[in-house]
Amino acid sequence: MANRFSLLTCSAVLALQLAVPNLAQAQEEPFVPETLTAKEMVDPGPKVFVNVQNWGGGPSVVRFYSADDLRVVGTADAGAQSHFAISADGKTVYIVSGYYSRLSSGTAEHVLRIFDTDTASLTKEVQLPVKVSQYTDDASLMQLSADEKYLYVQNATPATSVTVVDLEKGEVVQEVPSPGCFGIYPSLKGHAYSTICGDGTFTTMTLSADGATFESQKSDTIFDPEEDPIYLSFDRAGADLLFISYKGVVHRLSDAGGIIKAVSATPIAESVEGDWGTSGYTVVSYNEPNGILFVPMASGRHDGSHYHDAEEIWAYDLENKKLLYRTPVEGITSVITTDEEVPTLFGLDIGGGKVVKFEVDPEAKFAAKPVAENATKGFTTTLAARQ
Amino acid sequence: MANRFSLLTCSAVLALQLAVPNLAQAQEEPFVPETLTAKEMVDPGPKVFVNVQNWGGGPSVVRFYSADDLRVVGTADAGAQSHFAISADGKTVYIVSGYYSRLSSGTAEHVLRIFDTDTASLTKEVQLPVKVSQYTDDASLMQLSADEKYLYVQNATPATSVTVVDLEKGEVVQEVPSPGCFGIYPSLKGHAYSTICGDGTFTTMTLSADGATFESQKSDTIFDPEEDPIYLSFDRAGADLLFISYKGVVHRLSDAGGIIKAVSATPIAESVEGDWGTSGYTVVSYNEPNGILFVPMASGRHDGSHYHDAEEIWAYDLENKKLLYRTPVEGITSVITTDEEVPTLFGLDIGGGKVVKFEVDPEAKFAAKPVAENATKGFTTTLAARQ
Amino acid sequence: MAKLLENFFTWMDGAAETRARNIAHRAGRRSFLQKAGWALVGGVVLPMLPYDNSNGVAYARGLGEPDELPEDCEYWRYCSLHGSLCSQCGGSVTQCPPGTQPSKVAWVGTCRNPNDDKDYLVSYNDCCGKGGGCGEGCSRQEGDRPGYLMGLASESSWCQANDNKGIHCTVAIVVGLAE
Amino acid sequence: MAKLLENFFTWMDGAAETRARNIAHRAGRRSFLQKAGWALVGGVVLPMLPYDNSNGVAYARGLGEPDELPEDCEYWRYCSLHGSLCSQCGGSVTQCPPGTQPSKVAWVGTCRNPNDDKDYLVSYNDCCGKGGGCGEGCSRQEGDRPGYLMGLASESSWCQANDNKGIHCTVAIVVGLAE
Repeated sequence: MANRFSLLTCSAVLALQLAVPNLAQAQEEPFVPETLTAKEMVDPGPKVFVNVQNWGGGPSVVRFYSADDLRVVGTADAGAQSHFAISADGKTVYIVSGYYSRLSSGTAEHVLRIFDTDTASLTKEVQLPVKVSQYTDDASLMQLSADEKYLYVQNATPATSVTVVDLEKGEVVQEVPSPGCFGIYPSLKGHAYSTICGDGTFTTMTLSADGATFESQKSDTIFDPEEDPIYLSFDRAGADLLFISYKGVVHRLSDAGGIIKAVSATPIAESVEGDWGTSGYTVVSYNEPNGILFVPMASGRHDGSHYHDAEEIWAYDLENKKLLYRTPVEGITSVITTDEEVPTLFGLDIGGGKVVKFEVDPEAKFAAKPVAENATKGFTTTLAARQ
Repeated sequence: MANRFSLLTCSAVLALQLAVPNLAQAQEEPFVPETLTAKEMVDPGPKVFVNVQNWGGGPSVVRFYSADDLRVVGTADAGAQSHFAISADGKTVYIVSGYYSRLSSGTAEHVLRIFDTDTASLTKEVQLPVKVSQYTDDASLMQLSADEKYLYVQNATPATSVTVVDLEKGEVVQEVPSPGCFGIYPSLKGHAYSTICGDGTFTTMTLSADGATFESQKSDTIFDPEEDPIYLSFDRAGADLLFISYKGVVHRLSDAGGIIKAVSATPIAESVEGDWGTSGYTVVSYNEPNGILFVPMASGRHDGSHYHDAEEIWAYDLENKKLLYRTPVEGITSVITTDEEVPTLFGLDIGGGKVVKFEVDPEAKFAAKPVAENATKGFTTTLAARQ
Repeated sequence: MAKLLENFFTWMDGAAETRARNIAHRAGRRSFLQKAGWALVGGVVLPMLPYDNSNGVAYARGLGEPDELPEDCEYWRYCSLHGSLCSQCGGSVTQCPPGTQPSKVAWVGTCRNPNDDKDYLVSYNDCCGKGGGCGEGCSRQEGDRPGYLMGLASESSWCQANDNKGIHCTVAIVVGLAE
Repeated sequence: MAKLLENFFTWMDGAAETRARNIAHRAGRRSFLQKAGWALVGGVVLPMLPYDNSNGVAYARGLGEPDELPEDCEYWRYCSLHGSLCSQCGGSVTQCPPGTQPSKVAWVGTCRNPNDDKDYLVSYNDCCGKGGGCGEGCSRQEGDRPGYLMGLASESSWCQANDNKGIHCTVAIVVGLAE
């Protein structure tokens, strides 16, 4: 018997397990052994996606949190220094990252991984040119075209260019050079994107119908990269683009004409005492129904402080140029808002390693109140919310 | 000119740099620009090697610390879940780890990487069967033969076996099955090793001259794996092997005859109040010149507490069966001693993420005093010191 | 049953098998750790049951447990756990998170259920193939033994027998009464 | 010199080069960030100087610095640093640790030397090809700009142009006077 058992295969062991209930003592409710399974579907409902970038050669992950209580409902995993984008319907996660055969050395692959968020499962991989920007993630480093036909990926070797992936074909269709420019800001219609250039201008690239060639248009000077540079971070306000500078000047731009044009520049901190400046990574988020911009801000601004922890989240009425409320926070470095009538904010705390949910009260000048949090277990600068 | 410069190659830029000093203003001592280099040689001197195991798919590293002040002097890097061994002369680090093409999934490689410690450089890689034990590191999971001709690597799939690598040939020469047994304890002479078996015995495997076959000898029962199991951790006391149990019983064994024989069993905590038990991972370290065993211990021992933080390091005189001194510590989970007349201890603190150096005073009953520490930045259970 | 168990520890694969069995013949093993006998069963049957759609609310019956199990590390069935709870990672106490694979093998603990004061065998399986830690650590390790009793060894990765080696989190499956 | 610098930002490689230059032609750039002009020099010359044996004691002359530089993040030459100091990793302030490779490219800061009250250009190079963090983090980032001014972008990996992409630590090389 002993020898026979040592040869048992899985199916034989299964047979053995079926006998277990017979050995259990009689109870009021008879004991039924449990079985181990993998859950098939991710819990449904609105989600917050957080890109946890690993810069040490280990896996980066995009964690799916329930937008309700911030419990983790799923994960998509990737290689080093990830960038991500989420489809508008929240059903697909695109992650670009590096795989190196010896983690810190060896053969390099830069790979686009596409995950289905309903099952948290990998559906496809696309090999990219090994040029993807190894840069602290910003939403602008990887963007979908408005119709989600193309994925634009920021390269830097350190020469900068953009890899265009045709998602229908599942292949790279071109590499658009963008020397001296960085960041990808797709048009709301068609297949164009703008990029910020080091001389304070923007260049807009418009792709041909097949995506294989492009035309470019350079804007006038929009900002002063020496005196008050803008962050890569952006959001849409209606059809316009919003950026913000280190010193808290909101640049509203139009890309509707295939070239970037300045609409307005609004200093939000100018009249507030204490040398307040923008502070964090994802620093521009605009709630459409109310026209409110939410910005992480810190006092005592100085050269080098632009990525420091915020001390407050400001709710700024952009149309009426009015600072409505300053919510004190600790450790917050990225903030996004939903586009609901009653906005919800989600913030990242790099140092504390957590994601935080804030309820916002439109009746109370858009004051924010933390209502849930969870660990992120890593380095995070970008997040996205989907219904 | 502008266009020409945009085509500059490295050598052209070098020429430009040579012109820099001419542009510098005259000073008392003229400014000479610095140059960047890589240091060729690791700082000489005694070292402590710490295996920082990465269990998340990222790189594991063996960090070289100066035994003097615990500053980092070099690093050898590897894949996931590393095991390591250091040559007796401290010149060579052997690291075995896993590389997975998608970090947490994909094609698996188990690789031996050999580093020269004088230059902290990789000298060779040997591919191993993808069976290496993915187990919290213990020194016994990877051992060199006494003459350093062979490297023995513990496998578990979970079927257990040992891969024998011929280091002269740089290739695997055999896989020795060791069902129900775990841990590798090499003989002081020839090419044999013993292993602990789940029934409380040891099996000693003696390799043939070419290393390609083996004979095995099973011992009598040495310990009771249900009542008081021994740790994998071990050290030599003269020609004998020392092990310790969860409850603090030191098992002194002889392997000189090609089979394990019990020499003595010494309970070190029996007469001490407070339910003291062994506590940590590397828990047996013996100072030869003085015959003193150093053991991390904790009070309130209970089922499941055997890997908890130690509260004290005990200095125990094994020959005279006398507990000499109990040094209070915090967070220490592994301890090794040098074999000097005046011993030095090095300890690991998993929770605090640090390595700690202790001076020991033989005149003060081998009391230990922390004198230096440094960060380990990771999960550590094993370390080694070399002159 | 104890004899069956002992031989289970000789679990082996491939080329090593024949020689291994010869060694086992020579071994004079004695009866021990009887309670863990059923333990090893839990791990090996898993591949037969790849998915369910219960969303993790259907726990074992007859254990007197609530429908939703506490995420408290001190809860009785976690007595030998060493890892992080899959219920904090998009799975449940008995379900791996979506997109991960249950480990083919497992370690086992014997835990006292305070609801009926009986000892149960709990199989601790890792969920494999996805990177990134999640959940809070929970290390109780009661009954843990080093790798020479591999079926009780919580210090091992239990994704070792899966193709995908990454450990994502750990589940706790009540697989039998410890008699 | 400023014009040279501006075009340096068009740094490019391979297939993109020709088209890129066409775009550059259309661009009406203006003079800016003149002080950073020398900056980019530091990064690119490194491959020519693979090793030295000075053990890191031979720092730049004429800076009024001590033989052994402080490991204090507040020290003047770390004004734009974002990383961990190689002097805590087996290297020195100007030397990559043994077995790592200096990055071929770098970002640059302009730091005020309190010893002579002059501004110097400091090249921050990553040391590449080895895993495992070491040293304490030091993030001052003065003069840091986003990737549209890549030569000043401390948020980039500067191992990007090396074959081995792993970042081990960062050095700070004084490469010129900022005039």
